[in-house]
Amino acid sequence: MKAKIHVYLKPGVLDPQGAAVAGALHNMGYEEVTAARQGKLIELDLTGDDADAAKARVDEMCQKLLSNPVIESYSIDIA
Amino acid sequence: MKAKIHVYLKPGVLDPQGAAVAGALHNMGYEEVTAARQGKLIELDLTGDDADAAKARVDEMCQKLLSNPVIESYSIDIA
Amino acid sequence: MTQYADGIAAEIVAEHGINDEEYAIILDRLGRAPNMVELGIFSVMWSEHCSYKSSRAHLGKFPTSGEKVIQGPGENAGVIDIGDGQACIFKMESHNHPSYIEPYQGAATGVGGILRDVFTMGARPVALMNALRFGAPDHEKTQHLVGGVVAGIGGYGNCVGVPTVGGETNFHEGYNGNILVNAMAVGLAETDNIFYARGAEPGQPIVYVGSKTGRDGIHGATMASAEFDDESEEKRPTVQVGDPFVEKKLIEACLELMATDAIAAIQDMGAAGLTSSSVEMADKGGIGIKLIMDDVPQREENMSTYEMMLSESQERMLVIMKPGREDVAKAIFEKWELDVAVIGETTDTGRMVLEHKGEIVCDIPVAPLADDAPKYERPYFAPEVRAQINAKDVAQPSHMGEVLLKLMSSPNMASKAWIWRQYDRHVMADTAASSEDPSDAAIVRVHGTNKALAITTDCTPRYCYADPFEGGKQAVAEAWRNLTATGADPIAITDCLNFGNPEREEIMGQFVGCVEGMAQACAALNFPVVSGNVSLYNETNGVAIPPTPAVGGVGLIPDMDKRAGFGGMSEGHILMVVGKTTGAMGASTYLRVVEGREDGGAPMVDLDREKAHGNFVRGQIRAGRISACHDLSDGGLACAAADMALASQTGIKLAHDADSDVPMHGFLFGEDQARYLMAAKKDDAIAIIQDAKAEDIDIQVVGLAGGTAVSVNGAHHLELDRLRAAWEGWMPDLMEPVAEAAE
Amino acid sequence: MKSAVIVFPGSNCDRDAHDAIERVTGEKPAMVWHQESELPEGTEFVMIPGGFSYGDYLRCGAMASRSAILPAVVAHAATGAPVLGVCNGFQILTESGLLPGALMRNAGLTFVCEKAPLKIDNGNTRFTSRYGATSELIIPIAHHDGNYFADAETLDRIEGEGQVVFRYGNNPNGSQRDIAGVMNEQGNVLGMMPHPERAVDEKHGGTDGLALFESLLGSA
Ligand SMILES: Nc1ncnc2c1ncn2[C@@H]1O[C@H](COP(=O)(O)OP(=O)(O)O)[C@@H](O)[C@H]1O
Ligand SMILES: [Mg+2]
Repeated sequence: MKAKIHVYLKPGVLDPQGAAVAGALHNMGYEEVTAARQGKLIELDLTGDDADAAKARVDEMCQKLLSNPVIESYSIDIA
Repeated sequence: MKAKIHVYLKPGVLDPQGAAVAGALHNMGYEEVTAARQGKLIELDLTGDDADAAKARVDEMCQKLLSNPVIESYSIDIA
Repeated sequence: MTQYADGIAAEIVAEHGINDEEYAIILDRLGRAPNMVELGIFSVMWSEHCSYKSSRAHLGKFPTSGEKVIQGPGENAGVIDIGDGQACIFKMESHNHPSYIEPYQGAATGVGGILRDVFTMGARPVALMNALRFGAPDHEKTQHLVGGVVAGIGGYGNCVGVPTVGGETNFHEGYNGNILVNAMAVGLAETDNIFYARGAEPGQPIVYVGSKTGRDGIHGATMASAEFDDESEEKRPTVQVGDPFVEKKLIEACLELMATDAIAAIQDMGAAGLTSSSVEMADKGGIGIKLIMDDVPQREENMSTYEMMLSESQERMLVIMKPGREDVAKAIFEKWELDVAVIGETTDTGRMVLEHKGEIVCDIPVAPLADDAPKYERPYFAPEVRAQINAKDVAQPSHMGEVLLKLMSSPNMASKAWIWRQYDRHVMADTAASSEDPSDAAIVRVHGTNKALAITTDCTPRYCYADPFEGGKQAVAEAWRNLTATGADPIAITDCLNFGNPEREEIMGQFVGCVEGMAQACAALNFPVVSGNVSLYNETNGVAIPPTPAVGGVGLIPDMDKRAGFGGMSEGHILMVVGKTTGAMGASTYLRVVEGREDGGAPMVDLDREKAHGNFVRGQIRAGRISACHDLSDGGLACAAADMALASQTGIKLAHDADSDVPMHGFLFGEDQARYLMAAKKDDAIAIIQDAKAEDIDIQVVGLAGGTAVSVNGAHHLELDRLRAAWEGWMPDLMEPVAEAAE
Repeated sequence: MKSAVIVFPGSNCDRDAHDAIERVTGEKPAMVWHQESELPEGTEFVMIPGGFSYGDYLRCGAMASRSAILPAVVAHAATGAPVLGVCNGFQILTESGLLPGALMRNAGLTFVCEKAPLKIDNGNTRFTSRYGATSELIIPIAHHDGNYFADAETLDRIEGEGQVVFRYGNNPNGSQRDIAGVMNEQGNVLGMMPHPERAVDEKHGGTDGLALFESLLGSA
């Protein structure tokens, strides 16, 4: 099984990388871009085949290590 | 419109971050994790409403700025 | 009929960069056609990068020994004696081709590689330097390359915890298609605990340590030995990605292992990784090797022997251990969570035998790989001698202050703070002077003592282009001068010889001229070459880089309380120039920036004067008479004075003698060699001048410190505030857009 | 005073921390490997040095804050004994929840190494008491992720409680309210991005960091 985890900055947390991306795209003439945010994508290969159980474990991993609750939120897809 | 861009390391390119994440999860007792990869997630807010046109433009942005074609590949979702 | 093994044809041999003659030698030495693995091994070992086939014939001209030299060229790095049982180990290396293709990783792995060369020998790395050349600032690729290279150097060096203390950065359109990234590492060791690639004996286990082997950079060494064309970017091998965290662990683990008595020989895996490291140790020990490829730690599945032998995965070392000591290594490397595996043993057969999945996939004699490597006496011609240009032949500008402003804010002279702010310069707590400090060389204390290393990198490619021989001399002399200006005793150099395609006679002429010039200067200044690197084929679509023999010099300051910088001048101090000023303008910064021309002969370097003036200046520094000292180089006296004024936050009133036969712009901006600018209190200045007269040294009072501007003869004012803003502003202006976008 | 310096595989200011502590206290600190689970008997002061603990992959300090030794550091802090985290050490302390907030990528996105002007915001702590009337310092910084973030409520609270110990004179990284160093509520755990251990020697970085270590001596 694979778990795909998206880690985002929470709303209200300044995102210097996102701001820089938006700024650079603007400078390059992509004026349709009104905002950019940058997050992380973590993919895990997992043994086992119980998707629900896996999701619960991955959720734990996110809370314990993969995200920082002060600034980040996350979502999990198991496939 | 929003564009969601996933940027991954190409297969075969060393992913020290991913390796470190897998190692840390192992040490914490998550033995079901056999491998980890880390990528980037970039979200853009876009004006306009032509999804196909937007995708073509975002593809250009990926090639020019958002990904490093030497070591990374990417995928785009427009929503 | 030429003989080929199954599955190999003439094109495949050619793709491996092996020509017909070379292939014939291989057939002769093997007595049969090589298989793919063997061909791959010959290909990398005989590549320009590993075999120095075009350059070897000339490198022997360098003086390489001396009283303080413990190990000259031929090992992983050079070793010099710095007294008290301590040795300094250093080397410089290029990572030009990879950095052009992928600037961040290319530069980062360049730093990683040069660090390994130094700690392989038992040294703890204590300083990094970087010499960079980029294309024209307005070239479409320049910003991206600068941003990536600088971030890569910082990203790696900062993480491993070795301070990056200095370097140099040039911009010139000649590097548009081929940038230069030369990194230098300096380390410290005990003289009785130095490790070599030589020394292995038959029957010893071969231990692999570090990261796993992947398919990175296969054929990197052959790539570094070919010129670029428009398709190169497509043909590139998988880029090597560095992992500085692993490197940091590798340093600590290797130093821990070196503190035990378990190592017979050790070698990092650099270009052509497992191949060159194993061949070099076997060759230097005069032995054979047998490797079991199945035991090589692998990152990917189904790797072939060919791939494993040619991979340039980073952060790996090969250690030949004393028999029975494998467990010592295992324990240490496991503690540091690094891969460690016994992958073979040394033999007495003189052959390199590789076994994979129960079959012998390679069986070739070691000696020809090294000894029979091709060595070419490539034809060459020296460039036409260019006429000297004196300031008398150059129009006199009306406002010297405005000219100075223009020079100081030109790409090569402007502050590089944008770069060095991204480098951790202070980690290890021994940096006494780095890029930010007003010092001609970086100064790094020898931990726990009151002595220090002085380190500099120098080269003036426009001189080398104008006159390879004088330019080569000048590169060495400037390094010597920069060390001297801090009060150090210059000891030895490393070099990185960056040139175009040596198969062109004109380029080979540049190479030979520079080497011979450098050799002459090294000999005259007792400043031997102890290590170095050659990077050829820096050429795109037939356009070569300017000849760039970068020199990395190391000296010793025996007592840190007796040294100089250029920030100590204050109001009322007298300014003096040691050395003769004639107003030499050929190939000068002035001509390039003000007149937009790069013609004329390079300034001549008089090595006797160079030595006499340097020794005099060093003596005065040690006598404690000098408040500030700066060598004169790019932009001449006025630019050195401007540096001093900015650093000391005191204006300078320069005085030009209208009756002299050197016109004012020659006096200010001429680039005559063997000169130093010194500031001293009045009494000290008098004593200095007396000493100079007694020793027959040219010395001239050129001005007085004071005020808030640099001025000449009471006119031509340039306010320091305005100067500082322009000097500091150029690079941020160039980089701002990239700075926002860079990761 | 018995001190301990925690060493992670990617620590690189551990030797600097060791030497600074020895210089001030006259005693060599114990170097404690990250895989240990206890501090040496009798440890009074614990320092978590700068570096890249585990390569700083994922987030700076994230993995280190889950390492074997951390529970012992947390327990030590709970006894009220002094704990100092510098640079990566600060990141580890926020990641482990001993200090409020988080350290994000510098606003300019590049690594920044410079001699930073600092203001002492609270001179009445066990880390700053020896600074006396001095309120402005120059201490080197060197980091890529020193951009201090906490929500407005937290910021108001820590400012109100005097937990902000140092501020930048010249905010180099985008930190909220120029914050360079914060303390926990009890006042025994300090995290700061600037490196005081690089400022204890005239021949290297100046001496503005000395009083910080001296303050600790008086307070232990
Ligand atoms: N790439 C670089 N990395 C680090 N420091 C640099 C770099 N380029 C320039 N510098 C620093 O900027 C200062 C000025 O450089 P330069 O003008 O080349 O000095 P000089 O001409 O006196 O040798 C030096 O302290 C040098 O170390
Ligand atoms: Mg100089």
